[in-house]
Amino acid sequence: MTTATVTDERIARTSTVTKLLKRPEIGALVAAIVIFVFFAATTSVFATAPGASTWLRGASTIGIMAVAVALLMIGGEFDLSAGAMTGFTGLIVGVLTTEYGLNIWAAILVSLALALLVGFINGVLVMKTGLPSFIVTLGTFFVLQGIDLAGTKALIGQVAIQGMSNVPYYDSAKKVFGSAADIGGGLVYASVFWWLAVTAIATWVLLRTRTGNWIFSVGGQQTAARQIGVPVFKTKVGLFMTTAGAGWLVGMLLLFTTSTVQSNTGVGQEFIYIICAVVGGCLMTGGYGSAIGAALGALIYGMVNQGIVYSGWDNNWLKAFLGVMLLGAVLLNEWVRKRAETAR
Amino acid sequence: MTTATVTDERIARTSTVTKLLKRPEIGALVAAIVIFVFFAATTSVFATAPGASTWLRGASTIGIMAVAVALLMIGGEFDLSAGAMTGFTGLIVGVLTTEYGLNIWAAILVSLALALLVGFINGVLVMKTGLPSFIVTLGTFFVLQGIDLAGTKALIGQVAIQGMSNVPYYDSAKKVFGSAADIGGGLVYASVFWWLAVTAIATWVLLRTRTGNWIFSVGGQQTAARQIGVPVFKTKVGLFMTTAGAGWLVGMLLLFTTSTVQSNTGVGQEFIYIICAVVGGCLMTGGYGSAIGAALGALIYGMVNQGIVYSGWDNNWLKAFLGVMLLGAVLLNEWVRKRAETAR
Amino acid sequence: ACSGTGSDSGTADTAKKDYTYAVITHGAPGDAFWDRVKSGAEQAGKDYGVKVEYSSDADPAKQSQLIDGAVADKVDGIVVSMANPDGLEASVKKAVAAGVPVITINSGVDKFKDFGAITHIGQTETIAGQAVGEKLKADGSKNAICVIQEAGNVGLEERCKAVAETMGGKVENLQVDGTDDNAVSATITSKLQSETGIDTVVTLGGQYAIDAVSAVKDSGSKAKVATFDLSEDVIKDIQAGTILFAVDQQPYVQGFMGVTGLYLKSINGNDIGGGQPINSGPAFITKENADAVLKFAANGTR
Amino acid sequence: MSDKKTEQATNVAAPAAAGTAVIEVKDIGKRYGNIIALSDVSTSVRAGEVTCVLGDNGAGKSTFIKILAGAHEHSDGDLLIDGQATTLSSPRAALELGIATVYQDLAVVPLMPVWRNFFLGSEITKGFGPFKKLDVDEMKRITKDELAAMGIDLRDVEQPIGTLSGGERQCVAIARAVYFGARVLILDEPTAALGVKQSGVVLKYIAKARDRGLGVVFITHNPHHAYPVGDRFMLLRRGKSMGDFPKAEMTLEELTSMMAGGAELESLAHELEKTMGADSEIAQTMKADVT
Amino acid sequence: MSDKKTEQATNVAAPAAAGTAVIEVKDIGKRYGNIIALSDVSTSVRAGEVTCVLGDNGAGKSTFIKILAGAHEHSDGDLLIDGQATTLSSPRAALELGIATVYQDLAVVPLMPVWRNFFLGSEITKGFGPFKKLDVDEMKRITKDELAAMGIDLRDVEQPIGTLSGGERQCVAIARAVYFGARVLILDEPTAALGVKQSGVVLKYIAKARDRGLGVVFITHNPHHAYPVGDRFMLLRRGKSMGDFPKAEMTLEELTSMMAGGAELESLAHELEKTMGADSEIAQTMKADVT
Ligand SMILES: Nc1ncnc2c1ncn2[C@@H]1O[C@H](COP(=O)(O)OP(=O)(O)OP(=O)(O)O)[C@@H](O)[C@H]1O
Ligand SMILES: Nc1ncnc2c1ncn2[C@@H]1O[C@H](COP(=O)(O)OP(=O)(O)OP(=O)(O)O)[C@@H](O)[C@H]1O
Ligand SMILES: [Mg+2]
Ligand SMILES: [Mg+2]
Repeated sequence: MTTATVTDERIARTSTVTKLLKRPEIGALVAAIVIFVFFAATTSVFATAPGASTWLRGASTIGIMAVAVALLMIGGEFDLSAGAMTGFTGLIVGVLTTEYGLNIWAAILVSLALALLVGFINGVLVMKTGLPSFIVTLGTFFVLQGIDLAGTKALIGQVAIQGMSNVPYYDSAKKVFGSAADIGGGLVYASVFWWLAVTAIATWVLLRTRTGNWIFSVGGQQTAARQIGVPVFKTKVGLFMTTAGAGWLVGMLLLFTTSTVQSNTGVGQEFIYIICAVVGGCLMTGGYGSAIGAALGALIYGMVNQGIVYSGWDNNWLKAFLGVMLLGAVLLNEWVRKRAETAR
Repeated sequence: MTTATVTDERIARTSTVTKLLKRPEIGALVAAIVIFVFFAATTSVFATAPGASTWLRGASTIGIMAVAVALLMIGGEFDLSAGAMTGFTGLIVGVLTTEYGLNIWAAILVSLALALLVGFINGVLVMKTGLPSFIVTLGTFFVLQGIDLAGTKALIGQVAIQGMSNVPYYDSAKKVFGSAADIGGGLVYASVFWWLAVTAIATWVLLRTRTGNWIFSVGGQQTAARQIGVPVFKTKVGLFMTTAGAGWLVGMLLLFTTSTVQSNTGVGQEFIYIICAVVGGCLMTGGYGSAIGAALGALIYGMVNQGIVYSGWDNNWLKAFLGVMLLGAVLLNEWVRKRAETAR
Repeated sequence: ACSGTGSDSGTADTAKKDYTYAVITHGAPGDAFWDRVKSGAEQAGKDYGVKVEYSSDADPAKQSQLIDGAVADKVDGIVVSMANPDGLEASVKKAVAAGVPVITINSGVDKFKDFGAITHIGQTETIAGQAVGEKLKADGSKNAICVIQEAGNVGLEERCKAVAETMGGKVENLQVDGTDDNAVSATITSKLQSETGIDTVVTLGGQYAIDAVSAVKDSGSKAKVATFDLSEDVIKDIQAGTILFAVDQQPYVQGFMGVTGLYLKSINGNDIGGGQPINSGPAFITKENADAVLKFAANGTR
Repeated sequence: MSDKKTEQATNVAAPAAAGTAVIEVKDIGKRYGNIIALSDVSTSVRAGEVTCVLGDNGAGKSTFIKILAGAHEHSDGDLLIDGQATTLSSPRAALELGIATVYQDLAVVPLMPVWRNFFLGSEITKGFGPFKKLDVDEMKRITKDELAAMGIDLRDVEQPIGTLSGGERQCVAIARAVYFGARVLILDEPTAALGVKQSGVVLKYIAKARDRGLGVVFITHNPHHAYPVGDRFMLLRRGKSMGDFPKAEMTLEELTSMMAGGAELESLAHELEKTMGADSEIAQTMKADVT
Repeated sequence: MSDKKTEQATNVAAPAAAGTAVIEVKDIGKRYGNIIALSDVSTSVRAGEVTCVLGDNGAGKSTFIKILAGAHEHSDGDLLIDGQATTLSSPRAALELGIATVYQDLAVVPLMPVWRNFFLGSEITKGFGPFKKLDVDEMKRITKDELAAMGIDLRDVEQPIGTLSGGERQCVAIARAVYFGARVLILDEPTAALGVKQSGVVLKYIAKARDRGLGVVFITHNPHHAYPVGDRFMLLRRGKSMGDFPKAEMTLEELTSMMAGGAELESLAHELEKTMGADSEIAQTMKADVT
């Protein structure tokens, strides 16, 4: 940095190592490490390759959505239709291929186009009506949920896609979205790589591109951003489309990993995405957060969820453990971040 | 008003009638009327006394919580444990009376005390840690959910309270919380009266007391409120306790109307409360909203939910209809409010 | 226990009246089991030329509101599933008192008589669960997990409890997030990895059996999979031997027979079952009889 | 001010005798994380005196008064009120000691009506016990009157304060502090957004408060505002105190040059002269200010 | 300003010849709901001239410049840019026409670092196509330099702008507008929170911009700031224009009394004299201002 002002008497002290601690992710990172160490120490499987494979798989799809939702939240909006979107896109591909015999790749593209369209509608509705996105996307959520159930039922007479694996070229799509690589004795699913890629791209966009700058500004202070010349409409609509696109990606990952998708897939997940983003340091009020943080939030969520199973604790208490651990993780996160700020 | 400035040349025009239109509830009121008229015209039962009895009952418990949640949201916070709280309090009374034979009124008081304690903990945690309430109360939510399931199973070996109606003095409590009065051929449940009372009190507190002033200010701009001498801590903790108290009230209403409560009662409802508050004009960001609006939001939700059933539309599309109608109601709400503002 | 006094008027103008029946269950929308109940009821409605209105809510308070609403709507009969009888008692009794014939399905066999319903069709979760437990016991299962896809759901809890009662050995419940198949699969994998002694996975919905099969494969466990309820993929897995068996509660029958019972009551004053419950199942689908069922499962009716 | 005034302030100690120190600070300092905004500042606020705090942008003036107002706790040093070492835990605590503040960022709640903002935290109520309710008409009247006295003629005190103009908002904040200030009045750049007329009224208010025996802390960048009303001048530079001067030792010219950083301003005027011609009016004005 | 400057502004038309009207407004008006904030205002902004907009608090000055800046659409009248009737649909449209604005409420995003705020909406990038990325070092350097030129020595341009002092924040907004303003520069009370030194720098900037052929709109309450740089003075009162005066027809004294509402201020000075004694310094200062 050319602008370092190391010799300013008004700054207490500074060091390159402690500078790292300024990043908003640091707290979530420490929390993730603590949780990893905890489960690694108390259970035998957690830290093995097959064990890690499992919790990584669980975290990956949630993580992709959490990152997209984090971008949207930094931009000051919510998308409650994000969960239902994962089911919606999967169902479209399933119905088009198993029932209508459409080429699988064509179906995948149709599904992407529809997802982006829904995202576009969300964005335009929010911007044009001035209604809170919480309520607009809630509407879309309900509509998607209705279509998922009634549409699927009407078209294929079932509430879940069946016989997906017999569709021609299924294997080629599965290679991209549903395969798993054996690394050190544990299966690493394609979704994990997608997760890493999405997180890396989102981080780069947020911190190193104009778009990223605009996202922070529209979430932080929309009027100010508009006054200073940021294209608020474009930025926000783009964010809604990104979230919808991520929903499509996760829909594909789910479909081709499990070879099926049901009409209620993803319903209720939208809040888990928000939770992961907040655990990772995003503000509910917008303008602050990080993509890596959201990914770590999903990792924490995934590890805790599976870790509790590994621990063999009474399963009825699952939710209580989950609550205590999440709260603990966030408290630790906050504590670390505050310490980091004063100590940098 | 002593301060009316009717002759100011800088004000376009003003009238006492149009002044009414300024109230934030006006939009929700118009939307509620439109929805009522719609279902009254298209179905035969909706506007009859027995029909109205049903949707009023459905709206009442949601409405009580929506009003409390609206206060909290105006104060700038969320409570995701509000839904689980209704189950929690009901289960406590159920377990204490059916399993341990405690006097029913004593059990009701114990349950109230525990609810307020949880609310207090929520509030203190939020204020002391500086964590977003979304995440803190999410933790409480999970913990309550775990206790509801595991605790109930461990104590009574079931996931639902049975045999409540055989408990001594059950009838005296039922009179307060679960009875119904026959008005014009339709049963009006106690919960409806409670709902009206809660809405009236909340409106009065918001608009005509110091506490109300403080609630608006802590939600609108917490730093400014603190700087100007508002007791922020007390106000916010009080709000969390109010929400918990409302959760207890609804828990009692549910328990004594249906004579049972399940371990998953209320789970997932927390978002419906928020939705009703937002439909009624509360801002997600705090500092703006109204109790009557939230009550109307709950009324809209209740009417739509039951009206769709009366209309005999395919149940699979229920959610889609719900989404479209909610969105329509909110759009109408917004449109009316904007018109009212320019025309006043 | 016949409460059919109010039905006389029904029989009187059989010829012209368009009957309307409400089917009110505690199933979650999109749940495969309840979807088949709905299909059965609607098919019966179509066959008899009567109107069937299906609605559902898992919350007993809301379910009782739906019953009240149906009574206010002056339907000619109500089919109701009573997972939590206490919660519905007042509403069902009110319906009966208003002269609306009621038939209970699926659950509530202990209470239907008290509440004044004509009959009960189906079998409790308990009967199905016990049957599964017995069959697993016969198959040598000693250590099973029972996968619950919706926390606190009364019916699911009962199924697992009943399995445990008759199977002997160890049966542990496992809560999963039913709206995320990826997570379901991952959670079952975790469980199998950490407790290698598990020899059986019982799932409570056809969908989750598929997830369990892939989890068994991923974890390298030797556990067998048994499931409640059917789907096309489940039957194919049974044929392939990756699923041991499925217990079919024949939900379609519950819906179809429920409406049939009301219809008979309306046109002919019949109280089918004569006050005794009628069992709709269970039927076991194994490798032996899978082929015969495949066609129906593909239709979404089994 | 209105008669209600005294009613409102009954729970607050009366102003002390002129000249006694109400607030004393000793070697006070404040850090925000690793940023040292203020260090080793000592001064006192006396009853019946106006203490002007001067200094460049970012010198730490607002930080200093936030400590006095209870909005921030100090990190180092001592804060003495009426001779007793205290840590003001909240602005409410300060208010209860009769210390009222106008913050530079005004501390208003944009979505709330003007009159609610005016009385926020000190609402007037009528009735008893649970039926105690806001005396809305009275509060509206007072708000309207107090603002009119400052030359602000509001259309409607029900307007959300966020829709007022910058100067109108500032006037609300000032009127509020003046109305509720019982012993000490702290004003952080109160005249920044004000017109000539309104500024004059504020200066008048300050003088009046001083004459009533209040201690006043006044921050401004305008020497023409500071000099007439100030009794003592404290200069901050880069978070450090450069000293505390009584008015007797000071002329307006000295004050101006002190505020502008003396030599620096002279060189600026010089530079302007070079770039824009010696007789350019800007250079002239600035030179007039300096010398 | 820096060399990068021209690079940034290439898509923007060059300043017009001095004296040509860049912006003209005719009978323009603005309502917020039923509130009429501005009505029937006509004036023009000419290249190479500084138009000062004067007026009391709440007179409608900010509303007026928000229309020029594209932040609000006008409700009545016409807005002509380069002779063509236009409705500026967004501030971005105005920026693209070379109109840069310093808003009274500064238009900054508090949680974002200083340098990101500085370049928001006009970021410098390097690289091509999808790999185009922000030139962070360059932007930090420019930010630091431009602020240093205004006499603001920031510790760290990574600091969130919300943690800067009021004056520091204002300087960022001004430096930004000056850096990006190509044809018209609009400044709404830019010197309000500034120290004497920083105010001088801003006045110097205004004069420089004028000399480079930019049209400048300058709002201030300080006649000592307005008079030296202004070429024309437009007076607003209660939302109406009281006329548009060239500097030639005006003395500093006339300007001052006009800004203060003339007669009203005199009566205030008079009142002060009565209440505080004729030789009270405040009264003296005010009288000096008036006469
Ligand atoms: N919350 C904060 N976090 C970090 N630094 C801060 C914070 N608040 C203020 N500062 C820094 O402390 C220094 C002093 O700020 P302060 O607001 O006290 O200045 P000031 O003298 O009031 O300036 P002005 O005249 O511009 O209002 C500034 O450099 C500012 O950047
Ligand atoms: N969004 C709004 N809604 C309603 N009224 C408004 C709004 N914005 C401004 N006003 C009103 O319009 C009038 C003019 O405001 P404006 O901000 O233009 O004044 P100004 O001349 O800039 O004053 P100042 O010198 O105090 O900044 C004020 O009386 C204000 O109350
Ligand atoms: Mg300051
Ligand atoms: Mg202004």
